[in-house]
Amino acid sequence: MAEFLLGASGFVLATVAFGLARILWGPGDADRMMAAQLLGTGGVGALLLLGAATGEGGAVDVALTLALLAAFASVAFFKSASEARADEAADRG
Amino acid sequence: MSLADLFTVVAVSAGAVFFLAGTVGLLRFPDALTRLHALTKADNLGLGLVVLGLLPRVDGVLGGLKLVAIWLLALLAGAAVSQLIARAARSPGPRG
Amino acid sequence: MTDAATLFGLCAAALVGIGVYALIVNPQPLRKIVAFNVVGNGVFVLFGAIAHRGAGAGWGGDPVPQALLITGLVVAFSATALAVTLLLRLFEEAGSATLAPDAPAPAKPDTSDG
Amino acid sequence: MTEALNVGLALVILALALWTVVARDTFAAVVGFVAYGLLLTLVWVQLRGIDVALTEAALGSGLTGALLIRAAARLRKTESAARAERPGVLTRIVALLAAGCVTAALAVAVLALPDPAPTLAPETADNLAATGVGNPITAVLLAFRAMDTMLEAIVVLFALVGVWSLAPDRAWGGRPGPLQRADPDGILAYLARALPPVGLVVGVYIFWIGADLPGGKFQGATILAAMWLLAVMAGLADAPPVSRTWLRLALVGGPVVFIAVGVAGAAYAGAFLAYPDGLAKPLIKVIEWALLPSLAVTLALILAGVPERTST
Repeated sequence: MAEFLLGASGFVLATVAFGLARILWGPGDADRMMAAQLLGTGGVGALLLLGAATGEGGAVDVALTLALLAAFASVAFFKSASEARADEAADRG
Repeated sequence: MSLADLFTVVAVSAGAVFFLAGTVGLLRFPDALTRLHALTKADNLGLGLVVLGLLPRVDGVLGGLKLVAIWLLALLAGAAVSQLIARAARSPGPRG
Repeated sequence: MTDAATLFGLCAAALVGIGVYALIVNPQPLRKIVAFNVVGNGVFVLFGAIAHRGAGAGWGGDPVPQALLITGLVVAFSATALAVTLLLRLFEEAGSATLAPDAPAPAKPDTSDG
Repeated sequence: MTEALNVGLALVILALALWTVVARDTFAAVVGFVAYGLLLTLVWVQLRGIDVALTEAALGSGLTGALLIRAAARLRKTESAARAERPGVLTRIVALLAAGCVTAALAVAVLALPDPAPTLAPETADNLAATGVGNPITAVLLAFRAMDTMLEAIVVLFALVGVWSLAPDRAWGGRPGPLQRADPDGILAYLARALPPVGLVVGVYIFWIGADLPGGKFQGATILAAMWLLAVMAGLADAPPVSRTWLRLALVGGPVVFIAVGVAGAAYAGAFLAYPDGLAKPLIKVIEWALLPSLAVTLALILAGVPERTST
């Protein structure tokens, strides 16, 4: 069973890692943030599977922290994107 | 293999397939909004199924609560972030 | 085959190298800050690998280096945050964010605040 | 199986680190760095450092990610000017050689590490009972190497002093950061209402279990700081003017209690930061409870930034 969970963890991780190609290609900032978001969710899933496979109980707490702060970077992105737009609008007068 | 183990295998495998689907959508769909669609559906379901599969294996109520809380947090974050990203992607500007 | 400590130790060595290269080559200050963090992470992972090798007494790693790592991460964050704030202030004040000595700073009429 | 997972993890991390170097666009490089920080959390779990993994998850990928993404978005205008500054081929070759030498030296050192590895784990285990806590890392942080932790709390405070000292004269003592416009019905406001109560519980939980299980004040304080910043970014709360007395007291409270316990140790137990027999656990708890709010406020204000708006 541990082998299966470990394998599933690796599979999920490998899958979302391929999704990181979107960070490379873009083209927009939004696409890049999406890839990071997918990696966040996938990372939480992989972490849970890893913790279950190795019997490391603390892994769940790490996953909880990650899930709690998952939105944080994206919110910062959205705020600065809208600030930048407001600046541009102000520059144009 | 016990019934609980079988349940874990089936649910976790299904979750992994959803993660795969989400990634394929993120890589293959033509524009930001369709990619977002693929992403949010797939990663919420994927994580949900993984959590579901692991539930029979936790010891104690607290462990189960934490697992469910992780999924609910991911749902909330996913819903909020996809709206924010969609708004950023749709608004006019040199970079979407 | 290699164990986790050796594998991630070697990975850490490569991270430090990548960070050093980026620190020298990238002209933008923000990129240098990121590069400095890559170097720092490399050092931390190396230290973590050493902690993992010292596993004993039923724990997965030597708790002394692990505790020092937590201290290190917090201090690294503080330093990064200070550096980024300094950079943003420079940009606000000078209208550019460059380390070049004679950069053509865009002319800024008298709006300085003393 | 574990090995395949580890090798894959190491390769993805190296690829992302390379991406932060070669990416043309700074924003793209920074997003790569955020993903890289997330994967480092998995590395810490694989190296059996759950306490470190928690810190990395909260600080490394959470707060640092937001900090760098915000800076990259704000500095976007400088991008084209900076591209003209790219160094010549000679510099690149020298840099490559330097990086190669550093990597090779470290790799040799890793392969030549002594076997069996030197460890302080048995000593920690022998003396753990005297501290009364069950998590060896908390024991190291607050008993065996308490001096480090005290100085660290002060360093974080100094970083905040450094941030504040960058304030323009007219804004000194004012509120940090730009004024956030709230959209009370927007999704951001919804998130900032729904998440902080959960975050408060999780942050205090992580802090609470730190005595016996992985967790502790740094991780808890980071989560609390992040929740407050979320409310500020959504416009639901505003950062207080930095000249407020209660704010200053909250900032220095933790370090002051820590130093006071240290001085008391010098008077009653024979050494600075020594705990009298039997009092170790209560004193550790006093320090932890005093540090949690101070660290949370300090970390939050470091991220909130330079005072920009004069208080009215």
